Amino acid sequence: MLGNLKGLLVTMREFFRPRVTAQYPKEHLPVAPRFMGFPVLTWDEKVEEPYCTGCMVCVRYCPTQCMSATMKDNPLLQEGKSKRRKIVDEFEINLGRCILCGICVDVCNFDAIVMSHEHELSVFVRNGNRVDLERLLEMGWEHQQKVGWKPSGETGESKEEKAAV
Amino acid sequence: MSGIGEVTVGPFRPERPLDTVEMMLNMGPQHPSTHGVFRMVLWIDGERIVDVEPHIGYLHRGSEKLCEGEIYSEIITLFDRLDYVSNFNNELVFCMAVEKLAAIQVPERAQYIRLILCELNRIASHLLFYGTFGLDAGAMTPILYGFRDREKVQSLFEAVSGARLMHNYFRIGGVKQDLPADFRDRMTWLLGELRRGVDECDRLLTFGEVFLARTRDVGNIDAQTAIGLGLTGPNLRATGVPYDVRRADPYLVYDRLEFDIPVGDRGDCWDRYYVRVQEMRQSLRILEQALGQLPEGPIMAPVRRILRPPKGEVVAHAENPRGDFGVYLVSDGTDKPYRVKVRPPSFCHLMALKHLLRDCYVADCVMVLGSLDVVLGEVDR
Amino acid sequence: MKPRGWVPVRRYALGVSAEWLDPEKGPQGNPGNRPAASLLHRSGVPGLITARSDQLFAWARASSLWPLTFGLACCAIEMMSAYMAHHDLDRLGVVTWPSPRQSDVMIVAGTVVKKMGEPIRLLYEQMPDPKWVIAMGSCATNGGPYWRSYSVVMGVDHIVPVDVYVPGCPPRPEALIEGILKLQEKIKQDARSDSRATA
Amino acid sequence: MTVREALLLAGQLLGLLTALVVVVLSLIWLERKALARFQNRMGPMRVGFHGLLQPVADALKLLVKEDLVPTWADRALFWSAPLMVFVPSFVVWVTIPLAKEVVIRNLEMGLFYIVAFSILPVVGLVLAGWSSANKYAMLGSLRSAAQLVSYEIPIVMAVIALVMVPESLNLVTIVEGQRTVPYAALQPLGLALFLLAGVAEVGRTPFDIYFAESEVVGGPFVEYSGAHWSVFFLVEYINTFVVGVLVALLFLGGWTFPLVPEAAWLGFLWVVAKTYLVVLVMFWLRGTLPRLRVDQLMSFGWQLLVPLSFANIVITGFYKFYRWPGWTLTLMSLALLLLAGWLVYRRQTRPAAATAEEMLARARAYRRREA
Amino acid sequence: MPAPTAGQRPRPHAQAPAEVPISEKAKALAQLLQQTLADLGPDIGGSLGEVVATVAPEHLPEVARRVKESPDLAGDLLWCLSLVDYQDRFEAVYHVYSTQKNHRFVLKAGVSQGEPHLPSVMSVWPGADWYEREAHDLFGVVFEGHPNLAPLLLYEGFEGYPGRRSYPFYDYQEW
Repeated sequence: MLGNLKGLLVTMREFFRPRVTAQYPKEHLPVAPRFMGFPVLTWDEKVEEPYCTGCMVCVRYCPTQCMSATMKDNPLLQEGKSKRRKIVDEFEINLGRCILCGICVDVCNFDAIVMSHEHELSVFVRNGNRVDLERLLEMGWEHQQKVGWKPSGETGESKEEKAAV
Repeated sequence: MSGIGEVTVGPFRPERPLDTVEMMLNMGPQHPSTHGVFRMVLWIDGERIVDVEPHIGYLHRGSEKLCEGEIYSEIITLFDRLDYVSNFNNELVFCMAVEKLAAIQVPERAQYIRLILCELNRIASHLLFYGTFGLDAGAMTPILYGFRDREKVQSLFEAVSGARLMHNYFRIGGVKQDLPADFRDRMTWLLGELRRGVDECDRLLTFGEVFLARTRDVGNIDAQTAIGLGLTGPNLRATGVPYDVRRADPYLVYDRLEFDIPVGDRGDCWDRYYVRVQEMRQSLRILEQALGQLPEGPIMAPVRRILRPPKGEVVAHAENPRGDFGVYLVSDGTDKPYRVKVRPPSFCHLMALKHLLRDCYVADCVMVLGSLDVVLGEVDR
Repeated sequence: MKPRGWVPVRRYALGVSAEWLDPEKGPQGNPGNRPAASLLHRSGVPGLITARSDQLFAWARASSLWPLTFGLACCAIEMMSAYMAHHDLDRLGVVTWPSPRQSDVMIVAGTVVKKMGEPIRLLYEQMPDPKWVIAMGSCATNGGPYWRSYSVVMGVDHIVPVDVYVPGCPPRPEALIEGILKLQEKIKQDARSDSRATA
Repeated sequence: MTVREALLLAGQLLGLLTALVVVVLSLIWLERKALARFQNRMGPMRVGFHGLLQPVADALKLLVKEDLVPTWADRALFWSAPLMVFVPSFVVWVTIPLAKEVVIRNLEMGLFYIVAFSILPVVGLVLAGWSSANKYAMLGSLRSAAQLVSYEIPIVMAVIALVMVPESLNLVTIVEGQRTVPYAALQPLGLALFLLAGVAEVGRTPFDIYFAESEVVGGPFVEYSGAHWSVFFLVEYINTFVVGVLVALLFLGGWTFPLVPEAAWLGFLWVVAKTYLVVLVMFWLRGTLPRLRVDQLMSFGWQLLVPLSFANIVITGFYKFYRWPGWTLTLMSLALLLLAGWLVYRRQTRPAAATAEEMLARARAYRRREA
Repeated sequence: MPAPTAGQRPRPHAQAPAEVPISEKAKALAQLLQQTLADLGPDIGGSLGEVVATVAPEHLPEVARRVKESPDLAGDLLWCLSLVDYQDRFEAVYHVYSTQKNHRFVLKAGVSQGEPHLPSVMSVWPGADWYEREAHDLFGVVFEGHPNLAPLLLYEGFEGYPGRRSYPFYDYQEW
């Protein structure tokens, strides 16, 4: 019975160890800086427009085809405020379909899409997580504020270096 | 649990009052201990199993076919989801295959990073096995301890790759990002925690009399039969055959590291369990050495975003936590593979179920299935 | 020697059993996820009391959601994580039961394959009312990465009515717990709106 | 019996039922909290203060849940099985004293009455399993029949050895006999036998083979839902409490040891505290041990517990017949217990530990050969 | 070309066909295969370090038996059985591993598309059982001599052979 007694001692010792539980709605286990939540679009503060030009490269590379985008001529270009000739017109991501692989971020040439830390988005209807451009930018802005996001051009390091935290 | 059916009791015949019939018992696809959606039909005589008929395909997602329609870099996401408790190892095998095909040299640092993550994943996978095996045996605490330690590994994975489970971190030609700055410290802490966790496995379960009674000499298989059925990994090593891809066909930088290959002799459930526990110890040894040797340098080889490997076919395989996981890749020179065939170790392990369950009890069948440690994601693909 | 063949039988249209797609018989026509009227309700007790009692029962139902032990694929690992020490769904009164007869909620964690469709439907029907379904992960929501596969059901809501969809692939355990909290909210909300209608 | 007496009895029984329900709710909460502590987590937290209302919510929910009857089930038996399980576990409380005065009827043959009734639930379990028309339920009920009948023997024999000391079957007399030294100190072997067999009688881990979740998914009650299922749940916890109370009364000195209380309520508290302690030990076992297989369960019972309980009677007989001092019985009892433990250890753990050593040696040898 | 650092994504170079020099071990293995299977007319080749022996499909059981029983080859573990659909023919690829000799080689057999039949190798390697059933499921290749070719991965009543190149992807449009 020695083996079982040893086992009993193990559980008894754990009885007096502190708990490891995080009480979810009140406490949250720490999320790593690199954590890939749902993809969001970033906002260019200087020009007051999204970074995204609607070039569709992420749409083409997405393994689940959960995105769609259209582009339009940038109205701010005529005003001389922006250098972007094209800008995103509509952008929709079905977050219920997204598999959080981060491929869209990898292929994006404009720092326009990032993986936010948002991951708790339960809904009551099947397509409740189809988010449009406005919501994406809103979520992106929140994320930018939270982590102090800077585009790769400003920090002087390449995208890979920035990603290396 | 869909074992609903009329209990057939034959008409009472005074001349043959003790007439017994074999009963068909349907276990699965939803049964708490079939580890996913696996169904087996047991023919039992009382509590003894007469025959068993495994049914798979309840998770057949057609991954192999889907691979033919995706470009090489996207396929990694599908490989993540094959054997969903050892994701890094799967990614590694696919990347190795493409690298072999396109003759890409992976930088040394990337190789070390891959090795460290794969070994950590092996420990995480074995911890899951430890927990679920304990649960099959009826002990409810091991799974909680196993997951408690697994959670620490997963949070390190998250810090490195950005995801807890489906990492999509290995790239053809290297890895996605460099390791985070505090990786070495976290790793040192984690190794200590894991060592404590593995010791706890030993004390809590391994030598407990009840556990031994349940696992010793249950589901024995001899080496010859095991090889014939294509068993690999810990299940084969438990029968005494020291076949380990890390030694037999070294990949990454395993030839520079020192580690033992634990082998059992009887090939029973306990051997299969204990080989895994020992393997966790060996993985900890490997990790320590690899962490010491981790070089600086680049992490990606020069690779096009849309890769078009030359025509040809290639086999790559590696030692997954479950066994010899391999991929057979045929390329026709375009950006999508022509054919991808996965060699899942669990597929063969389930084939052996019929041999292992002969003359077992119903309760043993749960243990044997648990000790094979199959993941239905890679069985059905 | 000829192999022992089998006779193909066509039972499936579009992958799921044909009768499920029939709006009369199928999941759309099934009022499965409405809580059954309480005993007091049926006994003809005045409206105010039944309204209060319904809210009390809704509290009880929401506070002790027992899911079926049932994992399909990758998401099952994260679902198990949610039960374990770091997240501990037991805090919310959520403990698993192996038999559908004793469970209230089915967490569909993982890819639903056409072959598995029928058993899932059966399990859902074996559960006693009131019952709820949580679709966990993108596969169970709408096919996810297997959207082009020949053998995957594009979302479990083709088979059973779903109450809460948890996105992610796989969702973090926190996301699942959030989904369960949402479901609790929904149960209480339903009772409130129901009692207003009847009281 | 006058009307007044009948009313009093009815009132007492009603009070008992209420008390039992409260006890069961507390036990459910305690079990979930205790298991959570063993596993480094928290247990119920959100329903009421630290989850105190959790069992209430569970019970309420089960009461208003749909009660299903399988199509092929034998309806009459299916509905009556829970009752047949519940009644015996309820009526044993008639004679269990929680303090010297706190007892409904103190029967002279009290212990006999309890032991006799404790075997009856097996009928209900078998009926439940058979009438459900489910193969898992059938397997589970047959297992329960085998298990409960075999483990009744060690229980009865442990009780016999125990009552040889005070020479009475009256529970109050037995407890009063432990004023100086509790029988646990006199008969450690008896305590171990009674506890193990008792755990097996109520079907808790490591002897929970008849509703083993990972094998027969809930055993005889697979098909039950709602209120009827909750009766089985209730009974399981009542029985757990009965075993706890009996151990507290028979072996731990009940309300008499270690202090002699002046007030009856103090004795009552003593008994309840000891009972919860024993129940906690049972939860501890549940949190640690795996479950035995059905044939191992049988052989454990018949090959180890039954001979040991015989030996227990024999040594108690020697002690009584020759009027040896009490410590001799303690010594003999302990020696037998250690002997049994050592036998199990020699048969199981030692060879396994040797194999583990061998495994490591082979791994090293393989490394040398490779090099 | 200078070694790229962690920071910059290096310029991709043109993909050259892989050329792995054939090792001595592989050469010896090829010779061994040639010797063992001489009278069955194998076509011994190599691909990326693997030794490949292409044989006629009707010889497969004989080849398998010899490969397994030959003391030098000792191919006791059927590592994998894959089927490749080359539009004009199916190719069955048997990857064989020897646990005793620690070497691996490949057997291949082509079969026409019309009514594909292959002999089963289950009598030699019992582990071929499910691989053959799976191939029958996905490609419609009938393995003669297999005791039970019931559907393994697909449900009964599935129409078509989804492994074949001609089987279309499911065209699911949610939006």
